[in-house]
Amino acid sequence: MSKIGLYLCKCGPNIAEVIDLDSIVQSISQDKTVAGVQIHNLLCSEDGKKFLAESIKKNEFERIVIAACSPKQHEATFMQVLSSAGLNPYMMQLVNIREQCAWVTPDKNAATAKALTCIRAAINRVKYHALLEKKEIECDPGVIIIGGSITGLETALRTAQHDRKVYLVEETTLGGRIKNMRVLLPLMASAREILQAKIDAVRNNKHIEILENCTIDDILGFFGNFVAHVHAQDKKEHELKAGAVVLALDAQQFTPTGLSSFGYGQIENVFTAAEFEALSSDKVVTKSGKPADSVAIIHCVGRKQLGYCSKICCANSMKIARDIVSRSSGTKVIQFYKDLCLPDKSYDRFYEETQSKGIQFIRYNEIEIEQKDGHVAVKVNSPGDEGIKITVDMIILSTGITPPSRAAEFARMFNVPIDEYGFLKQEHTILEPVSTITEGVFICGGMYGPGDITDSLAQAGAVAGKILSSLVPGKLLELEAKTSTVSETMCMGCGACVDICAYGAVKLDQNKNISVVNEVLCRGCGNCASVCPSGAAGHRHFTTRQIAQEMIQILK
Amino acid sequence: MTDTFEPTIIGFLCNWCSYAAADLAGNNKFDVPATLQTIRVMCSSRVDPVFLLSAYLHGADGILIAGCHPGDCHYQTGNYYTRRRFALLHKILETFDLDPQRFRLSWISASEGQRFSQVTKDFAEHIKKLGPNSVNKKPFTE
Amino acid sequence: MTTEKNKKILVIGAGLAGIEASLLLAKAGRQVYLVEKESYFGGAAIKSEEVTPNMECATCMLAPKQSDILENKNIKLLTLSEVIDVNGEAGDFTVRIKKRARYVSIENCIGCGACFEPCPVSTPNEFEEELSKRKAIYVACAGALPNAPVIDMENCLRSKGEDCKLCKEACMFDAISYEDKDEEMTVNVGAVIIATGYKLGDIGQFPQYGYDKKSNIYSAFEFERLRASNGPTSGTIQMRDGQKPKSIGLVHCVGRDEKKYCSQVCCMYLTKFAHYAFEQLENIKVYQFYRELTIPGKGSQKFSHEVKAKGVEMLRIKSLVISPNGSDPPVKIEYQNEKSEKKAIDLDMVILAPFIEPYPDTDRLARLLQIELDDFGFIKTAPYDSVATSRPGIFAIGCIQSPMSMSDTTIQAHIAAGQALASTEG
Amino acid sequence: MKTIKIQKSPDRAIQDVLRYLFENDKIDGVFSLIKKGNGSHVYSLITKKELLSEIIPTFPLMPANAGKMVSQLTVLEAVKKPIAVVLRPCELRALYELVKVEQAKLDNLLFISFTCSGVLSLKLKKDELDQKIQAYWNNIGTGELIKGLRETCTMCTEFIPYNADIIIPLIGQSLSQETSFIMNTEKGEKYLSGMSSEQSEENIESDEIEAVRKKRTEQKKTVFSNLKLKDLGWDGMINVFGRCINCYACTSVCPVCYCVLCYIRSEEKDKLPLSWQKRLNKNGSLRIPDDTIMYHLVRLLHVGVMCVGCGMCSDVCPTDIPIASIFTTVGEHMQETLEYKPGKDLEEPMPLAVVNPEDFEAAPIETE
Amino acid sequence: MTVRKLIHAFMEKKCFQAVLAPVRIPSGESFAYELMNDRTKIEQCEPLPPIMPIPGARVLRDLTRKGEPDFKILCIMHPCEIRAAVELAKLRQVNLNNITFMSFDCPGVFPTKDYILEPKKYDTSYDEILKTFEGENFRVSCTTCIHFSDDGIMTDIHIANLGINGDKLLVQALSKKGEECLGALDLSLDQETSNRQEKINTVRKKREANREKLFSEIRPQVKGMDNLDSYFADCINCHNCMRVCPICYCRQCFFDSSDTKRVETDNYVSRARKKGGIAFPTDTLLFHLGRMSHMNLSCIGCGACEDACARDVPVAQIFNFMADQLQKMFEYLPGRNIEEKIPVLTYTEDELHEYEDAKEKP
Repeated sequence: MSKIGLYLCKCGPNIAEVIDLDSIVQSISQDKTVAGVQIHNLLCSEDGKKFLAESIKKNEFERIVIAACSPKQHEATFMQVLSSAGLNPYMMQLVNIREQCAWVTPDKNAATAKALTCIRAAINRVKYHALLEKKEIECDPGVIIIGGSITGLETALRTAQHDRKVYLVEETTLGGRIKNMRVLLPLMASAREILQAKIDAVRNNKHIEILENCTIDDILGFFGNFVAHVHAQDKKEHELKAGAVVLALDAQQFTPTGLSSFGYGQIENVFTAAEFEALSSDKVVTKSGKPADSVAIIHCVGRKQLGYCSKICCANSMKIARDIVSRSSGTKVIQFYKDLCLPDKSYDRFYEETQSKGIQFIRYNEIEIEQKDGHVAVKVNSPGDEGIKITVDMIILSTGITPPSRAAEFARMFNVPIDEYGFLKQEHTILEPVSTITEGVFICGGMYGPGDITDSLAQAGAVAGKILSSLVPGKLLELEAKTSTVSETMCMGCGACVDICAYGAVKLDQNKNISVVNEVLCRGCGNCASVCPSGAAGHRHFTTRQIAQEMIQILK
Repeated sequence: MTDTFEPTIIGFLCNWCSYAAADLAGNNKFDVPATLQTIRVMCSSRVDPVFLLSAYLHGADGILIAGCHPGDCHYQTGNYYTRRRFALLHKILETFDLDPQRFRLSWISASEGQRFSQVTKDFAEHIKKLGPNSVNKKPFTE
Repeated sequence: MTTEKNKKILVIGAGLAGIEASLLLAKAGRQVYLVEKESYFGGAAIKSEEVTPNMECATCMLAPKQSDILENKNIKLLTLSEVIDVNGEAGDFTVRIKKRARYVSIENCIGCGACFEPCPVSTPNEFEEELSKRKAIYVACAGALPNAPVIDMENCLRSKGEDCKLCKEACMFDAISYEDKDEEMTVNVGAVIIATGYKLGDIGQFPQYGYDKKSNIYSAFEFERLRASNGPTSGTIQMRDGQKPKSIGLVHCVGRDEKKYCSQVCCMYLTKFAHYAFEQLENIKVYQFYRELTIPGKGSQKFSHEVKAKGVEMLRIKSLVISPNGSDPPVKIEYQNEKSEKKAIDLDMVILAPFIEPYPDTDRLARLLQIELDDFGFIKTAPYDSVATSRPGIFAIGCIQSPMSMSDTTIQAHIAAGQALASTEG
Repeated sequence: MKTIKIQKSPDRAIQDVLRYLFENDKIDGVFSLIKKGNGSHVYSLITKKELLSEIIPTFPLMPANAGKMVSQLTVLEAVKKPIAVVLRPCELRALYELVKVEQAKLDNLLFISFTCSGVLSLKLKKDELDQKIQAYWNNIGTGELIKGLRETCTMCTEFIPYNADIIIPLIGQSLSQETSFIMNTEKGEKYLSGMSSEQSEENIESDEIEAVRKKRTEQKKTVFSNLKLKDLGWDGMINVFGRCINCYACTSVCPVCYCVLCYIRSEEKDKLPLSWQKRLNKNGSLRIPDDTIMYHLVRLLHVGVMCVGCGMCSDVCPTDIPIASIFTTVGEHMQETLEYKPGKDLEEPMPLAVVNPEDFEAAPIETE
Repeated sequence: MTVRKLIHAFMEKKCFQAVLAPVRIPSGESFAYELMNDRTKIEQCEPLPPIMPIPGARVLRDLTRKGEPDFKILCIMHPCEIRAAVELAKLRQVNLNNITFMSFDCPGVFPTKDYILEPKKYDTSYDEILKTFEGENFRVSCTTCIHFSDDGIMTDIHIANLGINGDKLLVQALSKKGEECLGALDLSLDQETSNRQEKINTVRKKREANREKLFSEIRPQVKGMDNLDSYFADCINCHNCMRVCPICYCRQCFFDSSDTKRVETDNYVSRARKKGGIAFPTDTLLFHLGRMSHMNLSCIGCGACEDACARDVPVAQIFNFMADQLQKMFEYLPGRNIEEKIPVLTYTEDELHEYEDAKEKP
């Protein structure tokens, strides 16, 4: 039976005025459950901490119960004191007799009684505390980037530093969908120049190894220690080792084939925005090769089907419109839109300028496109005046953005859930936008969601930030101490814990068929401990025994 | 008799939301029943139904589980499982008429100090009305 | 020649952006000075009850991050502080910081709040958008961190020559010292991250919205605090007279025409307000007065559809005029719909979504740091390098460089952390 | 030996004594068989003297071996305040065995026991039980072996609780209106001293007891010969244990099977797929589970020497295998060869524990 | 054609290398599962024995938990045993690769206890029962079992013996595996299935009636602590019910573990003090209710627990009664389909609001 020391903090009058600490000292000393009880005016104060450390050493206490404020306030503080006193910091239980007792219980007797019960419970719990320590493991600072898109290139450039090897794996050749673009928002800058600059930078960076025409076969391991198997078209096999994986595949464009009213695929000279941008000719000409005098751009194509606003199409349509007039002035461009979504502070101006270039904007509710003697007719009914009909030479469908074709495949590979739209789920939409629940696997660009080049570059930068700060060359990775455990002798390998773990931290060991906890991935929620019927799965510092002891004491 | 009755209520609070709410209630000096004894767990999903059962069979008058609102779980999905397990246990208790009304599952977020105070007070009142857990009066039964 | 770069980083502004950036930098083992002007930190985010699109509880989201900041040995949080001078260049800046007196020692204070009650002063609470009063010694709101009050000397009786010692006497930890003086300190850092955030534009300048602090025409944050469960009404939506509103009007794009930019987030948070209303008020009528609905990206449209489905009346307008109505319901909105017809409607409560503008005296800061602003007064950043300012080694993130969503803010925090690390390597 | 007499039937008398001990703060609780309101018989720890009226220590039923129960109570630590434990000889012997293997602590326990004429089988239906009870009491003096007794009781010769502090002779008593309490130890004297009631001197041994002993020794011989263990052989084994359904009930009620997890169910014993195929191809057929007989033999090996012959195992066997009789007989042989008497003396070392420790280690005792 | 012939046919066509089926034990009073590849041995197997001493699922677990056998096995079991095996497969305790199930319409089985005392008597009556499905003295669970045929069960080959006259066999392939096997044989097809369906319906109706009756009888018996306590009055905590349960797969039950069984003396004493006394062994109700909360969703109502109870506590009845409600609650039927997730191992975001107390609307 190890020596337990109890410390009561007056917290000035905050606790002392409400709770009769002396009577607590009395009754506790009567139970003979602890080796010593001490009261202090303010344990968190410098002199309080000093007192605590010395007293622990002097009395050779092995387990400590401190009755003071909320663990959220000072658990960390007192754990440090324990370490400084040569004890394992987890040999302590902090009892919250301030926030959850003194401050919320007007009746002094009631408060004292309550405090006494919590303290006894804590004493009964701390008996069963186990020595824990935060493990530290080596990790590889390297990065595997999947996808040679502008996002992938940017991520590579931002992460490639001395001591950090970066592998850029692309199924075809570098560049991605920007390859087909002429100009980029918001500055109408030349896409080719920007892209070329990035590609050159990547090719000239000695930390980046480019694997073009390569496909990922599988990626094993976990944060800090991934191993990827890649094969090139020439059947050459590569094994890549890295600490983090970045999914930077490009998004796709919605194909409106199914939507009859837009006549896509049936009527000539109906293009999607992407197709139009890919047309190489300098002048804007119809399929038959004669200049297009009038072009209609239709917004929000597929928005209904996709279930979200693709964010970039409105501005992108304006970009195209302006590109058209700049190339063949005199061409009449009409924009049919629903809601103008201009998600950049510069876009309202951009919109005005666009209008000033004679580009016309008409809001539509319903729209219908039909062939009309060599031309294309647009039947619109829009608020205000019902049913206009306009004939143009060419139609550009501003279609929405959809997830990369291989999104699902990679989601499975890393057991990352997919959202209802087919993009990879972020670990947290606001706090961890570029992370996934599988630690060390990051998403940007098309994997993340609809966005323009600025967004993609930003996400790439964010991924870089996450990697640079969490995988520092030569720095060990510190692991959570209060992780889950699985008893080899008791586990039957039913995998209930595997099924419910949100972080893929519990895996089945196929040889032993039992569950094994990966302490790198475990965040210590304890869900597995309560789903395990036999109690083979446990939760460090919240073991069934510890919780039961606390509970039983309360009920005595 | 019951007016002198001071129940024992056990509250399992998840570290991130409900325990924080309890602290907030403290900072604001909102009343919280003295009969509530809280046990801190990292996530409401750590609360094994068997804990609740034994708490009840060992004489707890009321048992409260509080965690983050669905969707807010600090561990992504924990509280969804908590809810299923709680429902399962509750159904068993209903069927055997083992005071299901002594068990409660509440979602209390970190900013809801007021609500924490309210929920716990209501629950304590409710338990007081129910009177003592009869298990305590029955020798030789659990 | 390469001189050893300074590895410390200065982060100005401890809102979501500043917090996120600091934590990443500290994780990488860097020393961070996190400078915050207010007496508390957390920024605008902690004013919200819930945040879109998933309606997560903002406090629950930020509280753990905040305690990480306070516990992290690599981060020095300086509240009530401002940067007053910057010299040097990327890799080696010398920064002078002015630390205003708190008159309460964070070391001694244990946050019991015993000092509030005796204080005789009562003055509007800015954090609560003046919907409630506070004392001269106060914390911004319950749960504000660091958990220690501040004395606002303008309003303290002592500044009016009286020798009031009530708070000092009430304090048992000798935490209060009226003698505190403003201090100055100098720190050397390798890079600077600006994350001072935004404020909501002043609606007063647009008479057509009839806004004042007495009528039932509210600005967004006022409503946000009304709904906040740690706010003045502990979360009950009510009119000035304490009645529950029967009808609410949500007005988009306040000041967009004049300022010539879209503030990005208003459409979403107004949708959230509608959600609040339906969540709390039985058969409430909700009207949205909007022009273009800007709800980009995943999840947003779904959320807005869900809320609409609860019965929001969406009114696309060309213009509108709001005026207190005297009678009941107390507010009148006259508007022109998209077919240019004139209409009018009487409402109990109207909430305005004002344009978002850079945090006050950003221009001063810009001058200090010798960086450029854009035509809107936000800090100017490079087109394809979204956090880089016009000066190397200085980065701007979050709403100080443009209105943006919380997730975009975090993204920029991540970027800046990365670039600050990279730029101070070797 | 010092004795006191109380003019009441045993159960009543025992209640009186315990009440006395309670009232004089000599004990803090009582551990005894009770009859619950709903008619069920269970062992119970009683701390209110008002509830003493519920106890029926001599009622001839053994729902669980009290030795095992007391071990559950004291496995981690001794009781802090004195508790009087009323139990049968074999239960006390079991408890002694458990103490030897650190599964129980005797401090602060006062043992009251009685010369035992056996218990009725748990398999008896309610109505059967009620008739048998009368017969039981009628024959208790003569020790006539009535129907419905546990087989092991009919062949039990260790029916005198030599280690108890207080012994109540039942065998050979009329059980009319007088019950004697023989103070078998100083502890017993200390507790009963000061109890105002008729004092006397009595011995445990008596002609009746000798007679009963004879009877049972005879019976033991018959049972043993019926078992024909000698020329049982493998086929015989299959005939005896063939219908075992591997429910391990015998383990879980056995007082001296104290392992938290039985070796036979530990993960070492999990079968690998290959192990099947080899044997299948060899034999053409294979019974599954295939380790039934193995299990009983292993258990016999592990606990045979400690077997106190309480007979719990037979009573709970859903397929009526006479496990108890086999274990008692074989156990006794083992005990004789090793010159060991289970439950007799705490100082007597465990013979097998020395021989083959791995068997015990295989089952982790503390899985924290 | 007889079942045994059919099995041989399968074996000859190399559909299987071995058969797992019940065989009468040498002493004759009971049955045990045997894995056989020897023709003469297979001759002796009893596809549909009148008792179920050990649920087949447990046997299959012993056989395959550590991995699939590398030869094909035909498992002949009662429907409930197969359903249990499917549940165990979900819990990775049984590996169904290389396992093909053969099930029968099941008239029910007798309590093992009764049978072993006078096997002859029961055998004769059982032969009658097989024709009519009418009979006495079954396990109570069997009389209330409604999944005695080919529905609600994930089997491969089902032999319809109810409502099929005489020497004919109605063999149904209910899965790809099943089809492949049947495909391998050249069977003379015969559409005539006489009045099977209506016979099934009558039996099911009867069982449903029994079920209703039983449940309505139990409900009052288990309402409230006192009743529940009396219900388990005779329980001596031997945990037999758990050990024979085909679903309870834990190596060691939580309620046998040191977490529950090895606690400080003071915990018992103080509990006793509270109310004057506590029974030993302790925590009887905790065990039964706890076990319920652990396995009841997967409970297939075979009745093994009741059969093995040393004190004739009607365990199976109360467990079936509860399982009925819990399984309805999640619209879950154990053993129906391996793809169906066990409810506690999954969730949906918008559900069960009646059990939670979320933000109240002021």
